[in-house]
Order: sequence, then C-alpha cells, then structure tokens
Amino acid sequence: MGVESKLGNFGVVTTTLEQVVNWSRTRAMWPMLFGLACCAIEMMAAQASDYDMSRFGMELMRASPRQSDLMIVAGRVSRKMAPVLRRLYDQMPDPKWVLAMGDCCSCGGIFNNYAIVPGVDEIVPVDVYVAGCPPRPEGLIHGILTLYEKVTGEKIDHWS
Amino acid sequence: MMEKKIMDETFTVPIGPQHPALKEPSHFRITVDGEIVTNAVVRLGYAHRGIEKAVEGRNWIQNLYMLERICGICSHIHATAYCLGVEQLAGVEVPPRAQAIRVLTAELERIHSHFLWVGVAAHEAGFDTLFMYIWRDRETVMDLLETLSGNRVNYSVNILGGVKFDINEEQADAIRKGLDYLEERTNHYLDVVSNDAMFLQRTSGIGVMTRNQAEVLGTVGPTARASNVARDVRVEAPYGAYFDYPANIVLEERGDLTARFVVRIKELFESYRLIRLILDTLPSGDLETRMPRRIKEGETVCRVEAPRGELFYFIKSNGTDMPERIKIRTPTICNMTSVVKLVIGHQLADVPMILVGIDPCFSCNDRMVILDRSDGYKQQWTWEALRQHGIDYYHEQHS
Amino acid sequence: MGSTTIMNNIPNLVALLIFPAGLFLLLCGLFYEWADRKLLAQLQNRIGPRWFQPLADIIKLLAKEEVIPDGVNPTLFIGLPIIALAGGLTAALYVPIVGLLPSYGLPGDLIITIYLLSLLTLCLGLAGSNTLDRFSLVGATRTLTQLFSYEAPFMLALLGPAFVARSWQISVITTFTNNRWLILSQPLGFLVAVIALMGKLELPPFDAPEAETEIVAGALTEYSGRGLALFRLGKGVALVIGLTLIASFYLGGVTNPFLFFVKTLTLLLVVVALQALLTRLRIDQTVGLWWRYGTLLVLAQWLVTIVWHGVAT
Amino acid sequence: MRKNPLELLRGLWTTFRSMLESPVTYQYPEIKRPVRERFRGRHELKRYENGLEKCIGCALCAAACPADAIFVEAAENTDEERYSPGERYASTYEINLLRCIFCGFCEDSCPTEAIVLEQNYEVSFTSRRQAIYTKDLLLVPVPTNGRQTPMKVPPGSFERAVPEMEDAK
Repeated sequence: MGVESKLGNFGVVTTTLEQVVNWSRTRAMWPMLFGLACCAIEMMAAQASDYDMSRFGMELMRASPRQSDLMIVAGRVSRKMAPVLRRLYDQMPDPKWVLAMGDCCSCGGIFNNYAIVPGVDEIVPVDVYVAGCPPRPEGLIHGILTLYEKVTGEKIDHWS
Repeated sequence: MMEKKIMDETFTVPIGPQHPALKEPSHFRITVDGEIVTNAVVRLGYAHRGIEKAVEGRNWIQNLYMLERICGICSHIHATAYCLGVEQLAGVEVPPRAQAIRVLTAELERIHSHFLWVGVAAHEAGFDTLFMYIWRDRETVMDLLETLSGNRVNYSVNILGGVKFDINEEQADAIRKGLDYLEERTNHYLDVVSNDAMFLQRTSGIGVMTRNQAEVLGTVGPTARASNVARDVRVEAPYGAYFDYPANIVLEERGDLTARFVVRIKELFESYRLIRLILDTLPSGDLETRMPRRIKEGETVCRVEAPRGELFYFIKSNGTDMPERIKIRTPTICNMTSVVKLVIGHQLADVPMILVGIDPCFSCNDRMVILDRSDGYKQQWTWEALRQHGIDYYHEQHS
Repeated sequence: MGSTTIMNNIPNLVALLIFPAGLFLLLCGLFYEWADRKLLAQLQNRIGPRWFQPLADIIKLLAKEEVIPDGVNPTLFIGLPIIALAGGLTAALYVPIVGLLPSYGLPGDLIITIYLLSLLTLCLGLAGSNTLDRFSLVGATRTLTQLFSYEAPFMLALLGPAFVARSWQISVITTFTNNRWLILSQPLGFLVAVIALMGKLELPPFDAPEAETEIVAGALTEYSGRGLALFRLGKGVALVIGLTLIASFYLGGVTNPFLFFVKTLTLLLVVVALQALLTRLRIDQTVGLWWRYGTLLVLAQWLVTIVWHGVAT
Repeated sequence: MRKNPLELLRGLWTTFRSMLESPVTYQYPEIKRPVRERFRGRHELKRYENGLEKCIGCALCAAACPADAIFVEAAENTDEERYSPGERYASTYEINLLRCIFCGFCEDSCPTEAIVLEQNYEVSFTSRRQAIYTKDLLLVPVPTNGRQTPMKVPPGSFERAVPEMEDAK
C-alpha cells in the first residue's frame, strides 16, 4: 500500500492528511497509456487540444504502469489479452483505479462469443463504467469526474 | 559508440502487447544489437474477437452493426463493403442518391482517418505540437460526421439497400465550410511534413520500400502508393458511386516515410474534391430500396478501398436470414509483412515510426488466434482458470 | 559554548533548509515546472494544467506505494534519487537564486555548480542501469551518451563569461555582468548554453532518453512513488539553477530581483517555444549535433572573445 | 542537420505560425457544448399529449437490437388501468446501457415512435447494476394537461391493437 500502511490512526491529523492526500490524488491521477480498440481513439481525442484532459492533471499519459494510477480500459478485452491486462494491473502500485470505457469492456457489449471477456471486471476490479459505443470524449471525462467523486469520499482505513 | 561498449550482446526488446507506440495490442519482438535492429518478429491475435463466427449467429441486418464495429476508424467502409456484397447477392439496385451519400461518408471518413494517422505518426516521432494541431482540426471532420450521422465513430449510415440519412442543404453548407477550413490547414501540414527539417530528419530516407519490394510484399493502399505502385480499388475496379465520380490516384516515388506522409496528405485534397463534386451534383431520388429478409442462396466477393487500402469481403448465403460464412481480409494484414522486413537495419528509435507508417489497425487484422503453436507452447486459459486468475484472486485478497 | 555555536549557525541552517536553498528552492522548482507546462499548453492551443498541478503530482507520488522490483540493489534504488536531489540543492547555494547574492561563494564554485548539476544526470543513468528492465537499460545508456555529448559545450559556454570576468567565482561574475549584456558580445555562447540546458533537462527535442514511444519511460521506468517524486523535484531544481545561471551570466546580471525574475521567465519562454517547435532527435543525431555543431560554435565564440580581448588590452 | 539553415528556419517558421492562436479547448464540465441534433444518446420512452405512454409493449425493439440490450414484458390494458392507447402496454421495460451500442435500430423498428435516443451522453456508473435503466427511469415525465398513468378511461374509447398514427418516417 501507499502512505496508508505506514499510518496508524492519529485522529484529526489523519483526517486532514486524508483530505490532503485525496485532494492530490483527485488532482493528479495519471492514466496509463493503454488502448485496445475504437475507444482508444476517443481517449486520444480527449487528450488532444479540444477536450484537454491536462485540466484534470492527466497531462502526462504514463507509458509505464509503474507510474500510473488509473487504467482506462478502452476497448474490448480478448481472452488472449486478459492475462496481460491482469499483469499490467499488478504492476501498477497502490492505490490504483480502473475505468472501463465503453460497452465492450464493461460487459462484452455487442460481442458475446468465445473470444471476448464478458466485461473486464471478470479480470480486475473496476471502479467506474462509462457507457457508449464509443463514449464521446465528454462522456469519458464525465466518467473520470465520477471516479473523482468516489475517490474523494475514501477513508484512509478503507485504503489499506 | 558508447552504447556498443555497454550492451554488446544483442538482446530482444519486446514491443507490446502494451506499449506506448501501439494504440492497440499487438506484440513485436525486436532483436537489437546496441541500437540497430537485427531481427523482428510480429505476433498478432491480441485483438481477436471471433467476429466471423459471431456474424453467423445474427441476421443480415444485425450483422451490419456488428461488422461496423470491426474497426473504430474505418467503420463505415466495412459496412459499405458488406452492404455492397449483400446487395449483389440479393440482386437489389441501390438508388443513386444513396450510393452518392455512401461515397460521401466514405470520403469524409478517409479524411478523418488520414488526419488521425498524421497526428499519431507525429506523436510517435516526438512532435506533440503537430499531434495537437492535427487532432484539433480533425474535430472539424468529427463534427461533420456527427452532424451527418449522429455519432462520432460508428456512424451506422448504411442500411441494407440504401442509407439511413439524407443530406439537407444546411448540412451540405456546413460540410463545404468545414472542407474550406480543412483544405487551408492541409496545405499548411503538407508544408510542414515536406519542409520542417527537424521532422524530415525522422522521416526522409527511413523505411525505404522500393516499388519491387512493395509488389512482392503485397502491400496495399497508401503504403503501396507511396512506393509508386498504382493500386487503388476506387480507380481499378470502381464500385458504388465511383462510376459517376471517378477518383484520381495519388502516387509518390521515394517510398520512404516522407512519401507515405505526402501520399496520405495529398489524398486528402482528392477527397475534398470528390466531396465537393458530390455535394454539388447530388442526384435526387429516394434513399433506400426494399430488401428481402432472406438473401437468396449464393456467394460473392466484394472489394472496396478503405483508408488503409484494399478491403476484401467474401459473403456466402444459404438462403436463410443469416449468413453462412463471411470472410474479411483487411488492409493492415497485407501491410504487416512489410514492417517486419523494413525495420531490419534501422535504429530502434525508428521502429515505431516504420510500424506506424503503414497505419496499422490491429483490431481490423486479427481474424484468427493460434491455439497450437509449432514451438510446442500450449498455454490455454479455460474460462474458469481465467476468472480464478483474475477477479477471484483480488476478491480473496480483499476479504 | 554549544548554544553560541548554534546561534552562529542559525543563519546557515536557515540558508540550507528554508531560504534560499531547501524548501524555497523546491517551491521555485515546482513553479517553474508549472510555468513550463502551462506555456507549452498555450503554444499547443490547450488550456493546460492548473497552478497547483506540480504540487499535487508530488504529494500524490509521495503518498503512493513504492515498488522495489526484483534484482535491483535496494540501497542504490532508494539512495540515488536522494543524492540527485541533494546535489541540486547544494548547487543552489552557490547560485544567485531569484536575484539574491549566493549564500556561499568560493573561488571556482562555478565548476562545482556545473558538476553538482551533472550529478543529477549521473544518478539518472545509474538508476536506470541498476534495474533489470530492458527499457531502463536502453534509457540509461542514452542518458549517459547524451550527458557526454552536451556536457563539454555547456561547460565551455558558461566559461565564456567567466573568461571575460577573469574569475571562476559565480558571485564575482554576476557582479561583473551587472548591466553588461553579454548576450550581445557572445550570442553563440548564449545559444549553446540555452540548448545545452534543454539537453541537460532532457526536454524535447533532446528527450530521446525518455522517449515514451520507443523506450517506455527511459531510465525511470521502474520508479513508482517516492523515487520518482525526488527525481522530478531534482529536475525542477536543476531547471531553476540552469535558468538562473544563464540569465545572470548573459542577460545583464542580477541588478534587482523582480527584473531578474522577468528575465528568467523570458528565458523559459524561449526554451518552451523550442520544445514545442522541434521534433525529437534520435540519440545518434543528438550526439552528432553536439559534437559537430555545438562544440564548434562555442569554440568559435571563444576564439572571437579571446581575439577581441587581445585587441582591447 | 545537413540541410541549409534557411530551409530549417523556414520549416520552423511554418510550424511556429500556428502557435499564436488562442486555445480551442471546450472546458467540458463547466461549459457543455451542445451535441448535433442527430446525436444518439440515452433512450427515452415518450408519452402522448394526454399522458398515455406511446409504448405498446410489442417488443419489436428487443427483437431488433443487435446487442440484445432491451428486455420488454407486455401486459394487457384495461379501461380501469390504462397505460397505453394500444391493446397492451410494457409492464417491464429495461435497457442495459452498458450493452446498448446506441445504433438507433430500436428507434427505426418502433411502430409507435415510443423509444427515442435523446441527447444525454453523461452515462457513467459505479456498478453494473446501475446501468440497467428500468421503465420509470426511461419514461419521460407526464406533459402538462396530461394525466398520470395508469389512468381510468371511459369504456370503448380505445379499441385498436395499435393506435392510429401518421406514417412513421
């Protein structure tokens, strides 16, 4: 775990620290540069000038899973890709979040056959699902804001 | 040089399945000596979706939406190829207005795809400013497509026997206005990719493919045309409205990355011309003809020119309301061999550029997945094992 | 006795820990990093990050789990970032940060500063070669290669003003260059110094060592939490020091702090514009550029300066 | 750089010209950019002026849906409890938004233009269960001077199995 494992409960100190840390995490959540299909195109569109995600501290798509906090699964996950995806998730240091972008990775979407994992939450725990095929960049950003709300409410003792 | 001393032994740099240079999963094993690539192996199948099997379980109309989702960039052209094939089988004549609108959408899609590619390639070259500008201007096309069809990526403009949407006058004006802006910008980008000396350093003379190579390796589309191979389905075997609106072929001599940039950017002008022509002389008439629910028995092939090159469909019907077999061959799989050949002898830093030079679309090209490999590697995941390996593991951890 | 020593040392402690080195310097580094990213975004027609962005990044990284991969030497893995940051902070003691006179000074501290600055790059290289990851290895090799290519021109370019000031002590040089705009008399030296600074900080177009599309994150691929934060801070500090050195040497010294601040920001704007304009160079192209053009340019500058002074005296 | 410096500078100038433009970013959460009229967002179940539901529970949309995202269960209307002008109404109407691919095929197949893809694209959930939109979530509010369903109507005011309406597109 991150800072949480080193912390006992110091009452008010913990709460303020909690607020500061959550603040920093929601302001600087670095996504991993990890595209799978059509949705990756819209994810890149959200990175580009028009829907500039650097406003939310996502300026740097981290290429290395070691440095990323958020895995945006953009596109359907094939059976062959699933173990790789889980390994990438393991390589990310805690705390880490997963956002399932689009139908295919949320629940298989239109593909329900032998080759597709019916929902990436069969492989890794997912925090936020964004519907759409693919979602607009605004939709993706809305999903990210939903995730931020979720993270802001987190407590230190829930972390570890 | 320094590197040689430190890493004298050759080792393999794995690129993928997850790698910043790849926007979609695929796997390359690059054997480098210092920084020089000595061998490259490509391994596909990470984006295999079993679509060819899945379409056999849906009726003809539902397959339209299924096949549209083969590719997130060139979705319309997939649907068009499928529709053309099915209409051939059913012996249905599509009204000219519908055909014109199909071609118009296809050309708009070509514009968006080429813009996207130039941006991505600039990003690979480490020229993020160009990436930002290109994608900013690409939004114009996306808005036009959204105005036209109501969606940014999977337009679902086609329906069997026609198109779903009409174009009214104000939309036509919007498209014209957008094209004027894009044309001006495109001139600017053509100037950049052919004059910016720093950019040329990364592109000119890199990944040179001679005309002979291009023909032997069976490349298609802009990749081939950049090596002066006159290969364009719109010209050599026109389909749909391309009879009435003939397209001109764009060729380049050099065959290096610069040529691939220039070819694609010059094709944009061709698309602008076609779209304006279609908008000015849009034939009147209704948008669709009646299609039978069951397609009569038979089989057919259908070739169209996707933004990346020739797209091939084989469709077999057994007289029911579901296809018996649909085989798809996408342009990327034809061009993939050229990458493996071309990277050898280049710097490691050039590999992403050369790879992206063919405009790869891995979700397109993964039509099959190997279960039994020759080297005896036989790891196969049953669904239960995968689930156990995945979410169950984390649930145990948290409980 | 003990108390008196403490009393005597309090100014030093303050200078070391809070101002001008230490905390204040870190905040400066964060600010300049933000200005860099914001300006870059503006040039790319984006809005860009909010003002607290680098601070949030650092806090988040500090509160994050630090993964120590197998096969590394843990001591090195944890120690190297600290050394890098310490080097930067120490270097700041000899440099007129925000236009104040340097807290310490001794003859020849220019050399010390330059080498403390390159300590950061060395630590980067070592950190990369410490891990087993292939990408880190390639990144480390590229980092060191680049170090060897730009170090000499950078040094020579900074020694130009030292030559005309007849001293190797930064404070002396800055007092000499007050209201003397050496950029006019040594334009080539200035150019080389700025570009070499970009190479030192691995900013585009010299970011081949951390080119994400080729080698994932370069030497820092395996660094997750604290280590990454410290390295980022170190780079921020190095950016401040480099800008300060060049501005104070070439742009008319450190007459008043506000003016000096403006000068550094202008310099930063130039750097950012170059970043936005140029495509990433391949590592061999970088080396070629430095040895084929950079060194020659700065040597020519030296020749001119020497001849000129020979004529003048 | 073996090219002559003039060429280099010209190329740089070409890039530099477009750097002096103002940002184009749509600051999304604060400023929402209106979508095009044809945009296909989240579905809505429409009502008639008098408050009756347009959906007659024929489940054609469910049959047409390429992604099997729609589930419809129909029940008989009575004059005491009338939901739709038709013979039957949808007692259960569920759309799994995480399955729906927003292709608009349900819209085309609906005989009474009951289901319409509206312009709301802000559909993100923290659990898959939230993504299943039930009828009360999909149904639009009763228009003014309309009555809440189920409504009691005089007997014999609706006989047709499918209400008469102008030809659908």
